[in-house]
Formats: sequence, structure tokens, C-alpha cells
Amino acid sequence: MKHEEWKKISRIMSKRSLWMVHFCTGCGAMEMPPVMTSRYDMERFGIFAMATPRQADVFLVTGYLAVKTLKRVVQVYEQMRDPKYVIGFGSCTINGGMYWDSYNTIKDLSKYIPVDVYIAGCMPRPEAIIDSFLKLMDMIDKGEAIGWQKYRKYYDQYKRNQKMAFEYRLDEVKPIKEDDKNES
Amino acid sequence: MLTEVLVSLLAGVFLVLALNKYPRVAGVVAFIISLLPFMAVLAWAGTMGITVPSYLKFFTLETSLTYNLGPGVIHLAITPLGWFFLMLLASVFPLTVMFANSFVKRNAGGFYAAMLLTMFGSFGLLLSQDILSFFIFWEIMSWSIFALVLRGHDRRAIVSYLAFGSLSAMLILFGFMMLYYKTNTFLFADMHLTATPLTLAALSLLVAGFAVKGALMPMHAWAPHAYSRSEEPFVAFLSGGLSKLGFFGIILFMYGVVGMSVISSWGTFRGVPWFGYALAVIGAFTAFAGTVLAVMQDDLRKLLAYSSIGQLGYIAIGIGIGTPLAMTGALFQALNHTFFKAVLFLAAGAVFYRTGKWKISELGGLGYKMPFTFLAALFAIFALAAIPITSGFAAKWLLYEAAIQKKFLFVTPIMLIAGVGAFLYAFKILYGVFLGEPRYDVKEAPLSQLIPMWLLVLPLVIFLVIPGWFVDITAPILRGYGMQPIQHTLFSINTGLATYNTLAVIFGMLGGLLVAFILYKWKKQEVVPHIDNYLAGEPPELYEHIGMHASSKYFEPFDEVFGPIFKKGAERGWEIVLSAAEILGTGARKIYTGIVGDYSIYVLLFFIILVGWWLLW
Amino acid sequence: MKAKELFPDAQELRKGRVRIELDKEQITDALKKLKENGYTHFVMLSCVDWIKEGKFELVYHMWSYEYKEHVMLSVKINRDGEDVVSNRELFPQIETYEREIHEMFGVNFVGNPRLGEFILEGWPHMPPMRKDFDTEKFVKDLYYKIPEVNEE
Amino acid sequence: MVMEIVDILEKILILAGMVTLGFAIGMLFNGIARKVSARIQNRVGPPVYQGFIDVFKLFGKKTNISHGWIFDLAALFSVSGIALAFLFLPVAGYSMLSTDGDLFLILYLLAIPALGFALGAGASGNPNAAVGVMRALMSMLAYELPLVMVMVAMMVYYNTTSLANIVAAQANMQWAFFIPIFFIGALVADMALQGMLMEKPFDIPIAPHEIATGPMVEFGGKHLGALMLYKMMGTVVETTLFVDLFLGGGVVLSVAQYGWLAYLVNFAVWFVLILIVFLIAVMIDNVLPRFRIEQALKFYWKYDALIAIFILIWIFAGVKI
Repeated sequence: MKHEEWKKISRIMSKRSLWMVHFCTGCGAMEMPPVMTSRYDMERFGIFAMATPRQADVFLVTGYLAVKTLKRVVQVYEQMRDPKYVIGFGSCTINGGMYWDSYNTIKDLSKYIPVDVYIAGCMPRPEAIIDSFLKLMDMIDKGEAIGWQKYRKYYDQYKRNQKMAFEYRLDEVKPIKEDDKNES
Repeated sequence: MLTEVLVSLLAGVFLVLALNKYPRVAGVVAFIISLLPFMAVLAWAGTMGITVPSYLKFFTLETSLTYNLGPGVIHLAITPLGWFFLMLLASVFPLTVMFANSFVKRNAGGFYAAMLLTMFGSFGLLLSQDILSFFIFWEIMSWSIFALVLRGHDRRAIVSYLAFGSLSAMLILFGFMMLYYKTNTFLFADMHLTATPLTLAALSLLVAGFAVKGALMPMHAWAPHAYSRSEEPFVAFLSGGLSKLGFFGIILFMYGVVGMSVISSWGTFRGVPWFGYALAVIGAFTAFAGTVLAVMQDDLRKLLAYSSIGQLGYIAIGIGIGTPLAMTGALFQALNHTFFKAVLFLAAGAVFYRTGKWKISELGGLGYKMPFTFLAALFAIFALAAIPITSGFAAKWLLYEAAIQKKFLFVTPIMLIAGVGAFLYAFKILYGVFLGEPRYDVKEAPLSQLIPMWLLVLPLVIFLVIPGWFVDITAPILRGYGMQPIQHTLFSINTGLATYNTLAVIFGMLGGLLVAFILYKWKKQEVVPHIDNYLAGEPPELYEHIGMHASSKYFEPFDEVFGPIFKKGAERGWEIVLSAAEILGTGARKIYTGIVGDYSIYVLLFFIILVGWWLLW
Repeated sequence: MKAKELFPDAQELRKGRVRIELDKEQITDALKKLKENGYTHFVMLSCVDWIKEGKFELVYHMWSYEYKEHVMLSVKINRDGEDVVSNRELFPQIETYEREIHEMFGVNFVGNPRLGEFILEGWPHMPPMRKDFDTEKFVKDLYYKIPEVNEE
Repeated sequence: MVMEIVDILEKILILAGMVTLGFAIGMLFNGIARKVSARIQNRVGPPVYQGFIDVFKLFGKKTNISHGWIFDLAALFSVSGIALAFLFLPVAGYSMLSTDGDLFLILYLLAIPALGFALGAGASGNPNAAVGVMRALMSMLAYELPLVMVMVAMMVYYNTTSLANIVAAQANMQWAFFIPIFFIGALVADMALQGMLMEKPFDIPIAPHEIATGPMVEFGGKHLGALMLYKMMGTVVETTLFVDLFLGGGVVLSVAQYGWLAYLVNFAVWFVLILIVFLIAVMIDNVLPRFRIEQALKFYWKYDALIAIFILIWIFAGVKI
């Protein structure tokens, strides 16, 4: 079998079996039960809720993230194994939502960990959640869901941003040197 | 040549005592002398029908010897049963002495002297052919064990060993007196006993006396303390080797001196002599209770001590059932227990040597630090839990088969459930000591401790592959008691109920491992540090001061269920014994008044009774 | 005895709700008195920032199951770092509220050993609940200025 | 000599094929169980081949983590141990290695993957895993008592400990299920099977909501894939054990009489029977809550074992010696 075909099969398998770990700090967790249970039944797409990040493929961040929770989110994200995907859930992960001026919540999740799919809305409907998963599947199939590769590639930038948030203090943004570029 | 062996063992005792100031030298000398019994085993192997290459025969030994010591005659001879148990003891003994070289620091000469004297007593005991020499050697062995228990400086251990040791000696002495009264001879061979109540009483007393050394359940109370408070090399020898002498005694007198036909003529219960049935039930109870108590222990040595009690119970079951199958199983279990328990006690000693801790809840994560100790202990634990990738399984299997063959409907489930209970405490040792969070930054145990452990693991592997060989070794013993050895080839045993083929298991396991290995090597992996653990998202740094090792009160639900039954029951039993002892003591206190006049009256009374008895008789 | 009888200058806001204004030296005695007279439930300790007066108002909320009455003991202290005595011996749960108020407003409670980092991890700035802390400016200066990940 | 080698190779091929089939059935069962649960909960549910996809995906993960070589032993021991246990079972009356072992061997072979798994879970150092293993071992202690009681009763009744012989005896006479005393025995063993399969109400060892799937908490990627294979094969092994004991191993046609047709029919019947046994367990799983571990122990040792003792007494009184 050719390498390409093998990769294709592998992609199909991983898109049909998305095990997720959801980080329920925000109000978005409330929308998950209907999605999982008989009304919307996400298991028919092979999506299954897992208890630990070690077993999971998809990371669902439901709602706002305080800086303190961001530490846990990063911890959990780094414990997941590649390939791994992140879905940002609700307005809070996009621009802070109703917490846009809170001193303690981050505003844009994609600055700290790579997000593959965002779901807009406050709250997003269960249909929107399912739609986002279908979109993610589509992206996996086409090889577009490459957040985990980005995290590896721009690891120092993500780490720098996380550090700024954790310390509540802007570091001077160093211009990317030519040597660093070559290394990454 | 036998005299020379015995004399050099005795001479060794004094030699190492003289070398007390140079512990290392004493250790080496003791090790060289401790090899003598093993050489004797090899020298006698030919007479047991086992061919040993000539370069392993260091000297030739006469098979029997008689010493005329004025008042009595000591008859020594090698029998198949004696040879088998001598083989067990003699293979463990030099290795424990070797282990002691780095382990025992304090008054090492005394330690080696007492060890050699113990071996001397056991050596003579296993050879003796008359009750006089049997008792003399038994006492030498028992008292030198006492000397070693004394070194633990634990009052409970010393007092309980002294009490139970004396009780055992007393019971055995009474049994011997009855036997002598009945037959008027010292020699085992000349005793032709018949089925009388006196024989039954004598046999019961003897079995009860030997059960003390074998730590069967009502007589076990000394064992947990003595096992857990003495030095590990000695405990390995005590649990691995010396505890088998009790079963040697039971087999010798039950099947050798008294004989199966006499025992059967007292009546049988469902095809098994009720004497044996009772012994099997006691053994099953011991196996179960020992296991349950082992699960509840936190002290590593106490856990191993109770586990010893539990595993020895299986031997009693086999002896009790008394069919060829059961006897083979019992002897096989004796062999396995000798080796795996010695390994476990030595591994515990090595862990203590490096960390200085005995409590399971204080240890942890040593598997990566001491990998060779861990692997040896893992093998021993597999043998203990009777996992079919060591020889431990074959022994238990034979016992189960024997029990089913004799339709032991209620004993078999207890045996099986005790076997499952063994998984529980086996994992407690594994997790609590070797797995989990690394708490100590220690080195691997020294080579002089690793070599004994790994040499002791070897038989467990050999007899896994070739159980037929073991049946061949024990065949002369069974023939001696008029039993037919069980059907077997080199790699498989057929019991009439089923077949056990080790080759199928081994090759199946190897094939499975191969497939699993290929599956597993398919993808690369990276090794992460221990601290990188999923803790519900909490950063692991928070856990640094709490620790992530969950081994304290590990089987808490188990303790909650079984604790009230076993601990309280045992406590109540001891309270009764204690109050009885107190009543006796206060009674005795009234006699020992401390007034000289009273004592003179006692002496006078004694003489009057003596004279009166002589006149009236 | 009811709070009204214990403290004559207490003002009853409405039925079952009493407000007592005290100096900060009296607070421990007042709490003890109330505790002995049936106000056994210490509900919470809250803090209000009166920035124009230059005061922090600490409010101790008590509840009596006997009289079904909610008593608020109000203490005003200066904003510029005036110390207050900790009452953790009287009601152990006060400790937690004191830690929170210390973190969010910067009030120092003398006698509380655990005044340290509580909810905010590694907060280097002014206590965020004080009214002179400009949240919007802080957010715009920090979160909106964290750069996007540069994908080149 | 050549013939012997060809014979051995043929045997090895058949065994490898059977093990592969076993794993395949296990994966299929996983999908069926999820589909049935979904239908009970009025959902659509995943496709029945979901188990294949999941295992394939787990083995296809790009990066895997390990906590050291002791951790890796779990993957090796669990897959090889369960495959070995499967080989020693008579499947639809067809004996792979079952004449070389017996029931006791199978009981102890089932402990190899369990202990190997426990070893890996302990080596990960996660407290959740340690708690999960403790619960798993205790539930093992709990369900084994009634199970071995019934097994001992059957062994004494059929006067053999070999599972192959028990299956053969049932093919000759009647299935043990239809003997009244062993019908009760089958009920007792079915309770034990519920614990063996770790289905509710006895799924406290892996309770995902309390201890994050317990022993499996640190396993991901290929390690988890190996454990999934073990669990899936475990369902096949355990249900086959039950079917062999009580339902005659699914043997309806004699091989001597009908030849290859008998094999085909027997395999079909065996498959249907283990599926039914498994689905009963899944259905019980779907309607019951979860026991705490000491409650599970008390349930098995008080009620289940009591009925088992009744069976033992029956056999004790009835069998002539």
C-alpha cells in the first residue's frame, strides 16, 4: 500500500473516532448534555466523551477562561497526544464575550493554544456544536486541522504568550531573528 | 565421610565465633562451610535415582551411619524424604549466608555461628532414624533459632517464640514417650504401630507439635512476630527452609512411621481418612486467614510473614488429602515456597538495606531505581500468586486437582479464593514498594545481595518448564509410602481429570508476547517524567509536597469488611489466653512464696510422694 | 437578647435586618457579644470601597436562628493601609473571608497567618477590586496587546 | 519430520487465525454494545464497526507517552495474556489448546493480563490508577467466590476439571443450563460475569466520573489501544467461558457425523450464544446504578455465594462416592 493511501485511511479513521475531553469551566458545559444524549446524540458520529486528556483527541474549551484556568488548560492540552484538535466554544473564547473587560479572563484563546474550530454564539445551540464537529471532520479529511503541528512549530511563541498572561505583564516582544526562523 | 561433614559444620560454628571481630572474614568462612550440606545433597543424589555429573560430586558419603554414645545409639541415614527437604534447606542456606555478608553488621560472628548451628541441627534432623536423635537435633535447631530471634530485641517475638517453641517441644516429647511406651524401641523402622487410641493420641500430639514450626493456624501466633523482627537473611532461611521441617515431621510420622493403612483404619470421611480431612480443613483455614491477614498489614515483613502462613497452609492441605497427587502437590508447593519466599524476604532486606524503611506506605517507586531487585521480586510474586509463567502454578494446580479428585466441595473454593487473595497482597507489595512515585534516590542493591536472589529465582523457572522432572524427584518418596507416582511426561502432567502441558502455555505466551511486541513497537514513544501525570488539570507542582503515592491504607474497603471479623476475633482469642495465663500465674505466685521454710516443705512432700509411689507400685 | 437591646444605637432598616455602626476597636467585643446572645451564624464578611470618603467599609453579617434576624456590623477604616484585628479565633470561617478581602482590597488583618496568595495566582499589580484600579485600561494594555502567533 | 513441521505450522496458523477472529469479534461486540445502549436510550448510536475504528485510530496516534519500561509491560502482558486465555478455551466445541489445560489454568491465565495491566497502571504513578487497581482486585476477589463455587460444583458433577471434557459431556447428555441445579448455578455465574465484564452495577474500578477511568487514566495512544484489545477480547473470553460451562459451548451438531458443516453450524450457534450472554450483561448495565466496592463485595459474598453454597450442598448430598 502506498504511503498516501495509508495516510488517507488513517485520516478517515481518526475523523470517525473523535474522543473529546471537555473543559467545563464556563457556562458552555450546560449545552453538552443535550448534545451527548438522545436528542442530538453525538455518538452517532463516533464522538465520545473521555475522562482524561491522555485518551482524547479533541479538546473542547467551553466558555471563558480565567488566567488561573488557562494554566490548567495548557497543562491538559500538552498532556494530549498528537494529533489533537481544539474547539473553542462560545464567544468567550473568541474575544472574551461578556467578559471583554474583565481583569482576569483571557480574551482570545488562539493566542495561547492553537484553535482549529471556533463556535460563535452565547450560547451556541447544540446544532452549532454538531456542525462544528462536522466541520472539524471535514478539515481532518482534507488535512487542514493542523493546530497540533502549529503548536509544535511555534512553540516558543505560544509559550511566550502564555507566560505574559500567567504573569499579568507584557514582555517586550522580541523580533523574530533570522536564526530562529531557520531552526523552526 | 558423613562424620567429617557433621564435625566440620560444628567446627565452623566455633570458627566463626572466633572470627567475630572480622565480620567479612567470618562471612566468607561461614559461606564456605555452608556449602557443605549442598555438596552432601549432590553426593547423595545418586542414591535417589538422580544422575549428577561427576564434577559436581565433591565427595562420596555413606548412606547410613550409627554412633554409639553410651546411653543411646544415634542412627543416621538418608531417606528420599529427608534428601528432598535437605535439598530445599541446603540450597537456600548458603545463599542467605551470602546475603548476610553485606546485611548483618552487628555481632556478625554470633549470627553466622547460630545460623550454622541451625543448619547442623536441621541436617542431623533430616537424617535421624530414631526418636532420640530426632529430638536432640530438633532441640538443637529450635534453640539456635531462638538465639537468632533474640537478636531482634523484640520482646513479643522472643516471648512468643519461647512459649510456642517450648510447647512444640513438649508436645513432641509427649508424643515420642507414647510411641516408645507402645513399641519399646527408638528406631522408626522397628515401630510397627497398630490402630489404637494411644497411637492416635501420639500422632495428634506430634502433628500439633510440628504444626508450630509449620505455622498452622492455631499454632501460628509466634510466626508473625519472629518473622517480622529478626534479620532478613535469617528470616529468609526460617520461612523458606526451616518452616518446612514441621511438614517434614508431619509427613514422616503420618505416612512413614504410622502409615496410611493405620490412619485409614480410624475411619474415613468421603474416601479420605478423617485425620487427613481435619488436617486439610485446618490447612485451608490457615491459607484463607493468613491471606486475609496479610492483605491488612502495612509492615512489609509482617505482610510476608502472614503470606508465609497462608502459603504453608496449602502444604498442610496436600498432606491431609494424602493421595499421590496431593502429596506431589504439597512437596511441589514446599519447593516453590522455599524459593519464592526466600527471594521475597531477601528482596525486602535489600530494600531495607537501601532505604531503611519497612512500612509499605513509606516506600515507593523503587522499581526504576532497583530494577534487578524488582525483577527478582516480580518473579517471586508471580510464583506466589501462582501465575502460570512460573512454577508456582503447577503446585497449586496439583493441589486443586487432588481436592477435586477427592470431591472436596467446600475446601476447594476456599483454596481458590485464598489464591485470589494472594493477588491482592502481591499487588500491595508491588505497588507500595516498587511502583508509583519514586520517593528515594537510591542505588541498586549490592551484588552480594542480588546474586542470591537471582539464583533462588532459577528453580522457579526450571520447574515451570519441566514439571515432570519434579515428579521424578519426588517419585521415590511416594513409592516409599506405597503410592504410585502420578502420570507425567517431561513437560506435562496428567491427573486423570485433566492435563497440564507447560509447553503449550510457554509457547502460547511467547507467541502472544511476540505479537504484542510487534503491535507495540509499531509506533514510537517518548518517556515522560513521573511528575507528568493527569491530575484533573492541576499542575503537578502542587502535588510535590503532598505526594502522589496512594499506598497508605491501600485496601481500606477490604479492611472495613474483614477487619472487624479477623482482628477482633484474634484479639478476643488472645485475651482469653492472656487471662488464663494470668490466673495460672497468680496461682503459681501463691506457691512461690519466697520463704525458705515453704520450699523445704515442698521438697519433703515431693520425696514422700516419690517414696509412696515406689512403695505402692 | 436581641441586637437592638444589646446595642442601643443600632438602626433597624426593616423587620429582621439591623445595622450597627462601630469603631474598629469595638468589633471583636461586638462579635463576641452577639455570638453569646444567639447570633451564632457568621454569614460573611464583605468590603465596600468608598473612594470619595477615602474609606473601606467592612461589613460583618450575622444571623440568628432564634430571632430570625440579620445583623450587619459595619466598620469603616482608612483606605491607606489601616490594619484591622483578625477575628479568626471567634469564628474560624472568617479566615477565608479575610484572605479574600486582603487579596482583593489589600486590607491587612493582624493575626491572620494565612494572608497570602489566595485566588489570584501570581498577581503583581494593585488589588483589583479597589476602585482606583482601572480595569478597562489594564485589560487593553495587557490582553489586547498580547501578540497573535506569527505564522511565517 | 517434514510432515511434523507442516503439522505444527498448520496448527500455528489456525491458532493465529482463531486469535485474530477472537479480537475481531471482540471489536464487533464493542460496537454492538454501544449500539444497543444507544437504542435503549432512544439514540441512533455509532455504527457497529465503531470498535475497529477506535482501535485503529489509537494505534495510529502520532506520538505516544510512556512512564518507563514497567509501564510498557502492561501493553505486552495484557494482549498476550488474554490471547493465551482464549487459546485454552474450547470454542464451539473446537479445541485449540484446551486439552492441554483446564479450568483452573484458565482462571489463572485470566490473571496474567489483569496483573500486567495493574503493573502498568501502578507504574504510571497516578493515584487514580492505584485506587482503580485496588477496586479491580477487590471486585475480582468478590466475584470469584460465587464463580469458583459453581465451577467446583460442576467439576465434581462431571468428574473432570477439563473444560473440553465438560463441553463434550454436555454435548452427549444435555446442556448444564437445563439441569435445574445448574440453572440456578448459571444465574449465580451470570451475576459473577457482570463483575467480570466490569459492567454496572460492578463498574466501580473504572468509574469514569469518579476516578477518571481508574487504571487506564494514564494510558493513551497505542498503550490504550492494547488495553482496548484486551478488554474487547476479554468480553469474548468471559462470555465463552460462561457458554462453555452452561450452554454446552454452543455444540449442536456432532463433528464426527456432519463434518465441516457441524463446525460451521456450531460456530454460528456459539456466536449467537455469546452475543446473547453479552447483551444480557449490556442491558443490565444500562438500567442499573453503580455499587461501591464494599457493597459489591457484600453482595457477592452474602447473596450470590449463599445461593452457590446451596448448590454445593446439593451436589455434596447427591453425589455418590
